Amino acid sequence: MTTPRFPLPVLGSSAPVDPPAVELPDEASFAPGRTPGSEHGYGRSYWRSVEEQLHGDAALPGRDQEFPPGAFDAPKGFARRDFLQLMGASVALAGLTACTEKPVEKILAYTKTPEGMVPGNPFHYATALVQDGIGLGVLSTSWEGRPVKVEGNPTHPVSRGSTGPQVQAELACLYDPFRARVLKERGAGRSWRGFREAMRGRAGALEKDGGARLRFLSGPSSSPLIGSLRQAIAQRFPKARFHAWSATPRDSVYDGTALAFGRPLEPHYLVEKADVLVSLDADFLEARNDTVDLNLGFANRREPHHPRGLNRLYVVEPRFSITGGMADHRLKLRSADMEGFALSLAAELGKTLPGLSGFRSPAPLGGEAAKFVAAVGKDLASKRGAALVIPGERQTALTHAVAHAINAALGAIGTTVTFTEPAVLDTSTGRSSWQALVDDLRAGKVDTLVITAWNPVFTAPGDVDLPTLLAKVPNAVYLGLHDDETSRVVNWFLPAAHPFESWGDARSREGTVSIVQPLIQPLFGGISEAELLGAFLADEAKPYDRLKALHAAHAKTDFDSEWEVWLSNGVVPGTASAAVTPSLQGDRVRTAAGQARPAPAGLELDLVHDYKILDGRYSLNSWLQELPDPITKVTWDNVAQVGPGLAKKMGVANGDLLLLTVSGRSVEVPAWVQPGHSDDAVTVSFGYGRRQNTLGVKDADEPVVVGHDVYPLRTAAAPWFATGLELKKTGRKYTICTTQVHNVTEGRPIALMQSVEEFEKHPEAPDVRPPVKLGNKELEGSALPSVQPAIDYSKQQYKWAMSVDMSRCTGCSACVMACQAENNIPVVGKYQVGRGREMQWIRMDRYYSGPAESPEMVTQPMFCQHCETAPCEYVCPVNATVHSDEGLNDMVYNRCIGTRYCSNNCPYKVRHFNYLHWTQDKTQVEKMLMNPDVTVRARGVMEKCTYCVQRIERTRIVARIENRAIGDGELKTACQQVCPTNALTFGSLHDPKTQVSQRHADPRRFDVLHELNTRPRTVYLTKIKNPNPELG
Amino acid sequence: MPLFPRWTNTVSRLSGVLLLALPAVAIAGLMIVVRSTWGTKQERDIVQPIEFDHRHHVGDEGIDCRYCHYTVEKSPYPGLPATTICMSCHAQVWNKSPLLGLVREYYFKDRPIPWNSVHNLPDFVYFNHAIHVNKGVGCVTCHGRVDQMALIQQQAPLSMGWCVSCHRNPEPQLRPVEFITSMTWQPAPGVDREKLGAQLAQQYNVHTRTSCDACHR
Amino acid sequence: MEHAAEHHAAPVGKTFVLARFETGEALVDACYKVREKGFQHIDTHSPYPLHGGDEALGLGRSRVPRIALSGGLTGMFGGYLMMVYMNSVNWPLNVGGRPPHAPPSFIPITFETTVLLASLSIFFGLLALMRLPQPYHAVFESEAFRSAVNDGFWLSVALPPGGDGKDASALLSQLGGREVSTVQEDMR
Amino acid sequence: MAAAEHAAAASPADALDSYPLMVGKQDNTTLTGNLLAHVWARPDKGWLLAFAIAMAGSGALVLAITVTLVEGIGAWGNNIPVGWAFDITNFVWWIGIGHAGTLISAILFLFQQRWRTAINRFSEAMTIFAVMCAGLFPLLHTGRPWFAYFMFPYPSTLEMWPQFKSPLIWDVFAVSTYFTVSLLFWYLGLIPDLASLRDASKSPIQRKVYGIFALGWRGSGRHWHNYKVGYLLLAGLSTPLVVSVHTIVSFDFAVSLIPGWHTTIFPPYFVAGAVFSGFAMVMSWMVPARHFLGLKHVITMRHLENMNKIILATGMLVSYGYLMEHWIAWYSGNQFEWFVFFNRATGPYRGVYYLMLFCNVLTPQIFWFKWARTNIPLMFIASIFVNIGMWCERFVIIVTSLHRDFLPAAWDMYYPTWVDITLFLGTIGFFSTLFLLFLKFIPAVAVSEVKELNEELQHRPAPVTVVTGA
Repeated sequence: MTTPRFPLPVLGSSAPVDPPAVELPDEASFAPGRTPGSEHGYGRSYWRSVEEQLHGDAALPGRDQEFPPGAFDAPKGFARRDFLQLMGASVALAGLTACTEKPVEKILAYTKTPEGMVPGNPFHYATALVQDGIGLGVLSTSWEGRPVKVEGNPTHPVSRGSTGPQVQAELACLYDPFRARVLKERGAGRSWRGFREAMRGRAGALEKDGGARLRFLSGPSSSPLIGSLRQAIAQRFPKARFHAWSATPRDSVYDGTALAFGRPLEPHYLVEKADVLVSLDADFLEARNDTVDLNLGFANRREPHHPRGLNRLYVVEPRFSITGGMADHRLKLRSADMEGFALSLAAELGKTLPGLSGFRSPAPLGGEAAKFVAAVGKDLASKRGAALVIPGERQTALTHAVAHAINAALGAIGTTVTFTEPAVLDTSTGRSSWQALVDDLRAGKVDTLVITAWNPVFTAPGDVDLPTLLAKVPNAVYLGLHDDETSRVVNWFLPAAHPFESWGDARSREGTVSIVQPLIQPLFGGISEAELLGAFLADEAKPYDRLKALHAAHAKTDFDSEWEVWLSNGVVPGTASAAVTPSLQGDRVRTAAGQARPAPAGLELDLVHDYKILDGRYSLNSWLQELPDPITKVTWDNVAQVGPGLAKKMGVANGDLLLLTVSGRSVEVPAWVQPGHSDDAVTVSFGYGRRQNTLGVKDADEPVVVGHDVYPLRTAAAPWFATGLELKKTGRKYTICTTQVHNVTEGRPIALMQSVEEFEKHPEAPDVRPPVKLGNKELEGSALPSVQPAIDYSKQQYKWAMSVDMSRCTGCSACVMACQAENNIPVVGKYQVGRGREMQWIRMDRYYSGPAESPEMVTQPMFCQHCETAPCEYVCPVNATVHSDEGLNDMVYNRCIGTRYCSNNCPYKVRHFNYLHWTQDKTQVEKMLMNPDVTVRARGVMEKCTYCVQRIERTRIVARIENRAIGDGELKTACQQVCPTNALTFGSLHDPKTQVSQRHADPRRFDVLHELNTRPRTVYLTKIKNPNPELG
Repeated sequence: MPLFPRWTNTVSRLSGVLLLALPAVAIAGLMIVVRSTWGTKQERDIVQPIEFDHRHHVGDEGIDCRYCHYTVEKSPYPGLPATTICMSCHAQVWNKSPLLGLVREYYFKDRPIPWNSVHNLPDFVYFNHAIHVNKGVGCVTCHGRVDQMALIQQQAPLSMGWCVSCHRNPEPQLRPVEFITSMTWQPAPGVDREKLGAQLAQQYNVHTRTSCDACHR
Repeated sequence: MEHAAEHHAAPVGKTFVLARFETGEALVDACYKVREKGFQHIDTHSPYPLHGGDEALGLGRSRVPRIALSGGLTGMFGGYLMMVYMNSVNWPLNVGGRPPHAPPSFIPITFETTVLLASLSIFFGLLALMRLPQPYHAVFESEAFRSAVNDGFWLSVALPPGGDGKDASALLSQLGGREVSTVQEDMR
Repeated sequence: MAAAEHAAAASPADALDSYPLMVGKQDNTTLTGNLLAHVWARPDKGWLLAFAIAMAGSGALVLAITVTLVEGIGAWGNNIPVGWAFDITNFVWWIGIGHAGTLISAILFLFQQRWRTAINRFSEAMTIFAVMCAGLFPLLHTGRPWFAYFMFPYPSTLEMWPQFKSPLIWDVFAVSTYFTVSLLFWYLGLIPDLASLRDASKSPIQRKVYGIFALGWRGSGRHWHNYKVGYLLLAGLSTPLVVSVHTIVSFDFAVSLIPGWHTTIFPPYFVAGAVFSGFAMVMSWMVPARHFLGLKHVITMRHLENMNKIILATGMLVSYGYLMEHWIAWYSGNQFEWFVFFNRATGPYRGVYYLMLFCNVLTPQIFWFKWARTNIPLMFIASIFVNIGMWCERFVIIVTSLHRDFLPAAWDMYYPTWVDITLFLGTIGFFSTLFLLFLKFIPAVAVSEVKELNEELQHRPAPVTVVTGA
């Protein structure tokens, strides 16, 4: 550490001279431990060393030997991410304190301007974020070192610019003021240095018996760095054991391939190439790190213009999933019966395909299912080479193996599905490795247990009492972002560094390595997993050095220059795993299939990871908590989804508290009657039921415990589903707050859906085409005759417009999250949502059609339509919302007096009102999350989608300085940028070649509520379905 | 004996007039105040932690604005000089001067100099220096004769009306970009400012917008 | 007449002769008679307007209607032009694709401003015409005159400067006036 | 009771009217005495009690306003889609009530309805107080009331102006104009009576106070000469004004495109409703007032019956409005329009809807019968019902139209909070406070006009006294 790191002006521990030779006029404002609150103290309260945190200033004199925070950060080229260079802060203030004027504002310049930094212009840094061990390349927009926005990395092969909601919401985790700040030993504060010394001593003792009593429990990881560290540890402690645990294990994927091909492999489904897809409870359209690329592939095939036409999707599942919502045909089936279905499908195909001969279903399927199997089988067989069966992670290894067998027989392997060696280090993150550890714990064989998996005490299956087991471990170490359930039962708790705060690496599903680079110094002096593992090694190398050393191998010519390129591009080229063409071992599958037994009858409990908070790791993330569930639209809660038939039979309505009992363990969960849900199963998502820290939400009477914990119902043996569920009504009610209370269109031509036959008969969207001519006057777009003289936009350079392809939209809600992050949209809390005051500018409307037992779903992102004859504008008494010269519907917050007339008169109800001062009590840490390019709205002000006008203006100014026009695709709105299915397009209508112009000209185009002649600039394209006539 | 003496006639009428006049006067007064230099915070001395004198640096030394405000052409923010920029000269010149004691102190302590901001726009206004400077709006146009200010003062009212007036008719304010930082530039004698402006507007492809979203986001 | 106070060293106030009559009719008749006798500055005082009172006092058409009209016209044009200037001339904005100058939507306010200014001009015009407020008037010098606004019907005759009012008093009592008295304006 | 009034009917009466305009032999002196009596009298227990309750209401109002200003509109139940609820409901309701006064004093004056004289002062005062209550809400309902001045056309340093296409701006002008004109009209009529108070009073303080406001009125014939004309003109102006105000208020809804709001019949329908509720409110106050203030001899059964006739007539107009609304909705074939009215009758707010129908359509029907028109307790109760019904009407129009409009995904419910309710009840308390003060300190009937009326009645041919009942 000879090279000087970049000390931080407010960092008490970095002040070298005291007393200062010269009395600094504003010394007071630099004093450490200043209470946050005053803008002047902006960004000052959290730079505290441990002792300071514990004993206040009393402990300060001793702080000098303390390793100052950031001491382990890379020496070079790091300064530009020092967010606390307060120029950034003062810039940020611009966004934070809208509508107030302070007498004298301090402006603070850098002492040394980091190279390349232009204050006021954001940087985009490439890094990667990990979900269940699988990394996704992302770009982070940083303002003077504050990351405020996460988007997909266009150069990353899986992301291609898009992400799901969780990855974007990581920011809310980074700036979570309730993150743990203190390294504790049995509750008493310790320093990182102290911990290292303690561990060094311990390691010495452990080394004697080769670390036989040393255990590591980590989450699934694909990081080569972690891998190398584990090897190094294994060398020092040959007998030490590494266990991996995840509440959402992908074991069945690897066990399935192991069963089918002899060794664990990672399947990659090329859905774009498939004409017919069968999903065996595979929710492959949920935009997660491992599936975002599938979204685009699938969506491309939902365009009737695609050269190979529409694909056809069959989904077999117990619940109603995102994928189910996109299906052309759905079959409701218990998870337990999935093996049976797969086998009978194989059997059905076996009639024609020799490869599948000898498969038998353990039990004959029911009428509907049988019909379904026949039709699907026929369809698949007719599309050999372009057919694909995708098994779901929740299903058994056998189901996977059979699916692979079917794919093999259909000639899918190599064409629509390829295989590589798994990118993740741990192919077994569930039962087997878990059980081994638990046995050792029970046997007391463990002296030191290092836990880096997320909160195992919370996610542990109900049949294991982990706290008591951990209590018996003499030296349990836990690394976590929060002081949580696990940290309370271990004797060493280390505050973790967020991925944005530390060096590391990760691999994507198909193997590409991305370097995880820190964008900001650890806000709370967190420690990375690599640092922690490093503590068990003799050498004291820093993660950064290890990383460079590790990846030096990948360099072709000059490592250092290439390294820079990798960092800036976010991917290390040529690291994608090579495809392997495994040979199916059909007989093994057959024999395994032969032992398959018919599933026991009875009600089934289906446990699923949550669409928002996954296994609960995001349960303190207010963005995700408030995000409406893509299907149920429930916020801040998990619910027990029951089918309409079952609900009727039991007389259950939404919000009735149900008692769920499986093999003696029971929990209470509020009921939710879910159209299209199987009547033989109940689906609950886990991860809820944790104490909240009020999440900075305004409303005081918000619940401290959000949702209900269903982990107790889980067993390591059957993590995903179990039959024999008993359901009882408690008779009590529970308040569920949703953003959508009415789920059908009432026959209104709003969200239009048509079958591909109808579409080919008459391509126009049904009954929404406007008169193209009035008399002999050509009417533009969907304009109806009007007495108003039309406004002429032809003089302007641009004519901004948007389009939404409902055929592509899956409703994954990534756009909602992007909008929330980009536009400083506040979180309002459960009860305010219940009162209809949610603020998300994008309302992901979801409509069902057809019978409640087997409905079809349409999702329609609804946001400001920027009507050319906007009804909201002419009713505003103060010109607070008017049209821009380029046709944007401007909302001028500082002019708004809040009559709410505009919202009343908006037929789309896409305006949102600041009923309370949502941003009032934001902590200094949370304020760092604000996008300085967007005004933070005051209380009593209306707001709505602006087409990301701040992006338009920035791009415009750059273009105008360079005296050129903005090119198509150069400018993307936040929602469009992340959309995994490319359902959203934005651009200027003046250029007929832009994607948006073409979509506006698409025959499927229609304007919502066009009969009101609001002339929206945002148009929608009808959803096209491709049903199988046989299933009619 | 009458209820009211005679003088009450005058008093009552006067008070009636006052009753009507007072609100009118009050409102008019307010309007005057908000337009006054006091109301707009114009021409107000704002003491800085360090006695930095633009008269000397700009006037006598003739240092170009962009030497210190180095991002003015590429960023919304003009860029406040980093202490290193001060030290780049003052490591050699005046490196013992007590006047610069604080600068050195801040530099060696690696702490930012807490300047007091002079031009404060409301936080919901997004002014972009780069576009103005690139399109020929000179520093002096809004900031005044900085080279004659001991302490920087706000010269322009910075009211929305003031912004809009220029956005509606920018030509008279334009100058060739090569003179963008000049404090003294005047069109050559005989050149009509209006004509020149129009021609520059043509040349730089200036087209100002008065739509709300130009400044409010 | 207020100015008189300042200039003349010893200003002398106006003198009135007052007389009360039993009924309104009696007052009106008396009014005619007194005028025939050539007294010009006479006035009646009654709790409510008298039938034929105006003719008896020989008053012509009231000026109030013309005041009202001028006020109304000012309001009408002022209001409309104000809106045209603000929304169509000074800063014509594209509000919901509607034309900046939209006569139909300017009608309501035009009407309101018309009524407002008309009413204001009537009210203040009236005060001006009636020289009100005027808390003090010579007639109030008489205590008995207090009945004028309740149940009394009074006639007041202003005397020419210097006139002692004997004849007027005589005439009034002869016409059946009660409580005939002479009051003088108190110049203090 | 009614019969008793007849027995007393000795004075000249209109041959066509079974009830006299004035009971008993009156002259200027007696009228001066008994019409001003309640001003001299020390407040009795009843008044004090009522005043205490009213003041409590005003206190509640202050509390609710404070909460609203401190917390924001979030303290109310409003949400998206229901951006307006109790606030604008109360506004329209109060404005409507404010219409009876000007109507009685202006329109009936133009039509030379003699029976108005006894009640116009009373109802004008009511107008002013009601408009004051109404005026609170447009201000309070804004998210940032401290910026409400943006709505006034003043030259600002922003060079921004109000947007005159917005019905809300029309409201601002209409309501402020209406308030100003009503106030002037009321005060002008008050001047002679203030003078009368000044000179009738015994106490020097009262004389001085009333004297100041009387502006030195001396009943001069030359004054009366202009005064009559001015008063007539003001009445003439107020007549279209009163119609325009509620028309413009109805534009707030008619100009929008929300189904249930976007209706061309709103202006007449709203004006009728306004008069309807206004008369009801006058009735609710007059019945007790004439009893406690001893005004039965000037506010006779004749007045009450005429009022009830008007309530019946306007009630019919309002019912016709309902009918047309529904018919148009059906006839338009517009599914959104159609749904709104279906939803009103069957949706979650149907209770309010049926209460509205009962109060506004059924209740006035009893006034077809003379025994009902002349039954004082009955008419009092009926007037209360009508007040409730008209409030429900506004609630139904505003909330049921908003909470389920075009896109079903945006539908939501509105539930009032305690602040909403306190605010509403508070305005009633505030209104009562002002009204009680008015009844205490100002003659509740236009004294000089009544004297004039009395004078006219004296010069009638011999009365035809029709004695019905006992």
